[in-house]
Amino acid sequence: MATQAKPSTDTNHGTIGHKWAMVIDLDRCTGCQACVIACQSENNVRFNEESAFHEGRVMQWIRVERYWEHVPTGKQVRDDRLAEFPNVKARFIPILCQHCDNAPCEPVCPVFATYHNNEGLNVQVYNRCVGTRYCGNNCPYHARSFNYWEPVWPESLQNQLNPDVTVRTRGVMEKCSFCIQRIRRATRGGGEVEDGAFDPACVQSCPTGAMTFGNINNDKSRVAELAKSERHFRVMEGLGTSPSVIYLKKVDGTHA
Amino acid sequence: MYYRRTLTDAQINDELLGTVMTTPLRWVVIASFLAVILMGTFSAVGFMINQGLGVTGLRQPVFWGFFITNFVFWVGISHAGVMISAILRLSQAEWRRPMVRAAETMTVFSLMCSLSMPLIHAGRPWRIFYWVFPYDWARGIWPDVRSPLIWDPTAIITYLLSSSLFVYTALIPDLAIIRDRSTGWRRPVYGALALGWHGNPRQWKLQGLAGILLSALILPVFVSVHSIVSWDFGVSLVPSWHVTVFAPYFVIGAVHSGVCAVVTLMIVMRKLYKLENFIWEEHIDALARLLIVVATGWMFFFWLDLIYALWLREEQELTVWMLRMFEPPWSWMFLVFFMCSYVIPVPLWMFRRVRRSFTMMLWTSLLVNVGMFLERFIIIVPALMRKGPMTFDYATYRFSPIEFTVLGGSIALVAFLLLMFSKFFPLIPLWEEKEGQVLADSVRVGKLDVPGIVKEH
Amino acid sequence: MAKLLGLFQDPQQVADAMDELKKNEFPPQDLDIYSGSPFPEGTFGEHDPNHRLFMFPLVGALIGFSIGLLWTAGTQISYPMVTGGKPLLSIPPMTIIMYENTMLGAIIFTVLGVLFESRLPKRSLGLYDTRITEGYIGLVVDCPADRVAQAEKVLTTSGAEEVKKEEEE
Amino acid sequence: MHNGEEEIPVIPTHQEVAADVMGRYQELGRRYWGWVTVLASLFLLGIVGFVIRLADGFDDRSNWGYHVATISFLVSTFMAMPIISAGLRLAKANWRRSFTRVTENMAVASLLIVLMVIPALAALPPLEGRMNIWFEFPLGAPNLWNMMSFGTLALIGISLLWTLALPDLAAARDHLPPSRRQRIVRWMAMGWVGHVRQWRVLYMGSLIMGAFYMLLYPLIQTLMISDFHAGLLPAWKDAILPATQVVASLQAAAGMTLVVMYVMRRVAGYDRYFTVEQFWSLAKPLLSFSLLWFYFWWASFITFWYGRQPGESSLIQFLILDSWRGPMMVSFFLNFLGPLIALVWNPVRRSIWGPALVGAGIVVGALINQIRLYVAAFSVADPTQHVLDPIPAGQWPGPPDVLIVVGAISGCLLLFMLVSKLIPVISIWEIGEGLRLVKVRKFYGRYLRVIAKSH
Repeated sequence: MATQAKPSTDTNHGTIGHKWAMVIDLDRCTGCQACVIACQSENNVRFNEESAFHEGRVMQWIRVERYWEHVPTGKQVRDDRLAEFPNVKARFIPILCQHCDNAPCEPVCPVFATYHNNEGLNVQVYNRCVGTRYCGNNCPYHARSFNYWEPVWPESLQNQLNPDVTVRTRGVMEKCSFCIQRIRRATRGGGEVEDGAFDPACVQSCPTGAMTFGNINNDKSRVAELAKSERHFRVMEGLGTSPSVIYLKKVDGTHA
Repeated sequence: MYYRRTLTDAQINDELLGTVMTTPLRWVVIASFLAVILMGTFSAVGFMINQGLGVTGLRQPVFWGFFITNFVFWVGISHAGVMISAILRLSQAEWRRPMVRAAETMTVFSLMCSLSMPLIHAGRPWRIFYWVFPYDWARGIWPDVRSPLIWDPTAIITYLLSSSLFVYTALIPDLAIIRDRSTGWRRPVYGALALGWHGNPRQWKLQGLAGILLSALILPVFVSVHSIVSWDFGVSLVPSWHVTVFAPYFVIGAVHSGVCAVVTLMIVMRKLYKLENFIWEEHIDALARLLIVVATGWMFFFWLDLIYALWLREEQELTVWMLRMFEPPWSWMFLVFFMCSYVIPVPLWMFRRVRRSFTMMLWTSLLVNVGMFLERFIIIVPALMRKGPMTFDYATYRFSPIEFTVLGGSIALVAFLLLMFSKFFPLIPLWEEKEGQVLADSVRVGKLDVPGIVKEH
Repeated sequence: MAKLLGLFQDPQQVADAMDELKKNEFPPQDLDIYSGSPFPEGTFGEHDPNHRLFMFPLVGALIGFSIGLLWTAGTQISYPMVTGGKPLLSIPPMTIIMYENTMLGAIIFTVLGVLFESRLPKRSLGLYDTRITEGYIGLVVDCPADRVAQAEKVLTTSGAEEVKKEEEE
Repeated sequence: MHNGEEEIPVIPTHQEVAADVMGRYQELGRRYWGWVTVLASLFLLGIVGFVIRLADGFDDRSNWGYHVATISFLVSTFMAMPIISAGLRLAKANWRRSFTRVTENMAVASLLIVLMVIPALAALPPLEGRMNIWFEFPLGAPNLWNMMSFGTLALIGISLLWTLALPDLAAARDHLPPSRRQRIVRWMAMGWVGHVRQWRVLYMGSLIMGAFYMLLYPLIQTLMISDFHAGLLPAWKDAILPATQVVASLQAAAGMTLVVMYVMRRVAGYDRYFTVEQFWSLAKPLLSFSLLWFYFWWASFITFWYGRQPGESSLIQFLILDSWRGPMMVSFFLNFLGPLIALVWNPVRRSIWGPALVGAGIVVGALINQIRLYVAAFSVADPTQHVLDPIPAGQWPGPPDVLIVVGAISGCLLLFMLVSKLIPVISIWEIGEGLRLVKVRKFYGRYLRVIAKSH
């Protein structure tokens, strides 16, 4: 019993130099889905026809979740579902792979298809994956999608595929990689990448600039700055997964 | 204890080797029927592997469905074999004799069946061996021993090998009997299998020791196997899966369903092979008494699981349990499971008349296994359906025809293998029956002759 | 040397025959009994077979344990990949696998031990009779050729239905 | 070692047994009174310690940790011992017959235990804001329900003892010379004559009450562990704990039975009743209980270690890896490793000293383990927080605690000593029944025992 169960709050184990992180300002997010489209075209994510949504087999590396935010007012609302505008407002939160430091999806994979690299990324190795789908079960954020069918693109779009990104085959799990192909290109020279040198597709395409990406180990980077904001929180922090995606949200009233 | 019929060794041989020496018509009929079902199943699985898992009902976030349920179910069934034979051997219970081997063989075959389930449920089955075995030579990396999915194969392969060896060791003396009786091609084959068994005191002594020692060694394995299966769920973060009680809860549930499967098997064997002289009311009665205890213990763990699910008042966990217990179709599944696996059978088993009626026991034992299958289904699927607060991918899982075929096929597979085994080897250990005959005795108390047994220690 | 096999139906006769043979200085270790089912030890006053069966599972357990240790520790150290922030050498998972391998080793060696200690497999059955598995009990005597007659006499007088002989040089 | 005759012990007759037991039962020697005075004085010391604690009051919960740990220890040894005999009776084990009464006599200890529960309940914090199994309708919980269930268990235990003792009480009634003691015994025997109908009722009643006892006991352990341990530790969602406690109790009870048998052999000379057979046969379940002890502990450990949510990690640190590491390791050795290493050897199992020694170790380990669980729980200042923070340190017993532990244990033993002069400590009728079902038979070459089992 010599191994000590590490308190899950320690963030960067095995991290040298870069530790990539993302900050998403929910007060700026309009739920326009630009990030979703950008991600799909950048990362060769298969198309989702309507049937895919009906079957519940959507391929998405980032999705915009809609939730109702309840603004407390003087009059007591018996049931939250009965609340109406302005007491309740539609809010959006983009959910992507949180690249947790204590990722629940990693240790359950029997074949090291997903593990933690030394830049704080939760990487997925497609040709190791045998498709046990345990990682998908164990991801509290539902950030992983599985290729139930062989992914196909219409003839007209064959040339649209990104040559830097592998086209996955049937039977493997896939998820957001923080656009690792761009990270690789940027860090190819070695040494510190200066802040804002590149951005993942979603960040690049966000019209309201709600998303920020960078190296959180570098205190002067914008990510590090924003992460210090008192509006910051992380999704399902109670699980102790310590994600690398930090959300900013103005807390109005007593509700969190 | 009971009054046993006295049979000579020759009679025992004749009656128990009947099926090995001759091939009754009903055997051919049943075997071919099962073979047809198996053909269907294999083609269904082939279709699935060819098309992709899209043909199943799986979807986000329900990544595990019928196959895993089936896997857990069959691992569960496989637990009775060793439970029965090992525990009864260690406690030197007389009534074990006719049921040990049948139970052990069922262990082996249902374990094979369960092992096949995760393999076909994987996304890329053709790469499966990279998962199960260390494969440095294949792609320069070994499996991650931290993953419960590595513990699983390790445990199951251990269990499979051990129980097969267990069966074979106890089979040697009977193989010698067949060798001595058979002629033609059988003689050399069984002769080779019997390893030149003579039956001198030394060999018998070691045969006895092997029974005790192997039982003692296999019991811890059998407990560990289903615990490890349960940790597939227990160590995950899925609400209502991440529970410490899962290990013993699964194990005793497995024993519950497994012993019922043994009861079913015994009764079917008795009918099919006319074993009235060897399987009597007393045996089923004893099993039923055992079942009352097991089922009640299982209930205790179920209750613990339930109250501690409410313990922390975590919203996610509560939603899962609400879904299980109050939202159709899960609510009625829950009801059926609860009725079938405890509420109906256990009170019935309280009555001696029920315990000693083969028809009643057949139906109640089948009922329990229906219930236990649903239990596993209810544990696995609803927990995945409402995993998190994420609104976008709620899901209702509906199993597809393919998956249902595989369930039927798995039953057919185990039945078929048992049938084949019983064609080539006796399902009731002859030498243990003879030993029982030798040791049987009785003590006279007043007017009553109380049946007894010669004890060595 | 010669070998005799007397076939009896009644265990009591076998016990008597054994006593008789011992009285006539046939050394106990040269007497053996073939039976179709186990009898309590010493039923026929045969000499107690000694064995070292209990060493086998221990050795097997040791081997299995070390294989498990080698595998689990070795792979974790030689592929230092962090998963889920768990320590690179996670002992609890290793324990589980090492346990399984230990038990597997123990069981396999037990079976090997049983076969070895009961002197199996044998290539040929030698002096044997198929009626033994039908309920007869065979009493085997190993004796120098000159005492065959005496042994046969003892066997027949104490009720052997048939006595088979086999000459060995 | 099969060469027959000397292996078979001479089978005494029912009359011999009765005469012998009655002789021991009747005499009240100096040695007996000596033991009684020693235990009584220790018990008084315990009361002194208790009074000291009482003077400090209930505001500081951590004062009462050891008191509660003692209760749990007594519950898991003395109160669990009737289960051993009841279970063996259900399993129709023949070797149980000579020590069933010893274990059942221990049921009187529950009187003291029930008394000790009252202050423990007083020391509990209010239910509001902390986890408990009483959910949304406390309705006098936990005090009322705990007292009721403890009381019921004690009641069943004692009535089980009484019922099963009736035939022997009758024997004592007829055997003792007229005296106050004889009058009490006569009253207790309730005019038992051994009518066929009476016997049938006795059998049924003992079976039913034994079953009830076995069904109620897990509930008691659930209440103990959830109200006095898990409910005081934030985020401690360990559904297996009650079962773990039950297994640990069975182990401790078996160990205690072995110890008591050994002492009675040595001190009171009951050699011919507690032979190797009893020790050997009881050592087998003891071994399996020890394995289960580890199994249950491990099941929760691996789950928490793997889950590594903040609450879980902090509690593992607290109970296993850091604050209470010492006690954990000691009880790990005494309750699992030691028994395993010792009892896998048949020579050790098949002896008097072996199982007795292991049993003694297990009893000590059980005490330490209960201390680890309950004192730790009581040393947590604020049970209502979400994650245990800061992690409290371990806590050594103060002088009053030591007095309480020793005093309570000796108090229970004192009760046992006293009652065993009212109820014969060896069950004459059960042994007699056993003797009737055994015969020695010439089996061809050797002599063997034939054991019959009645329905």
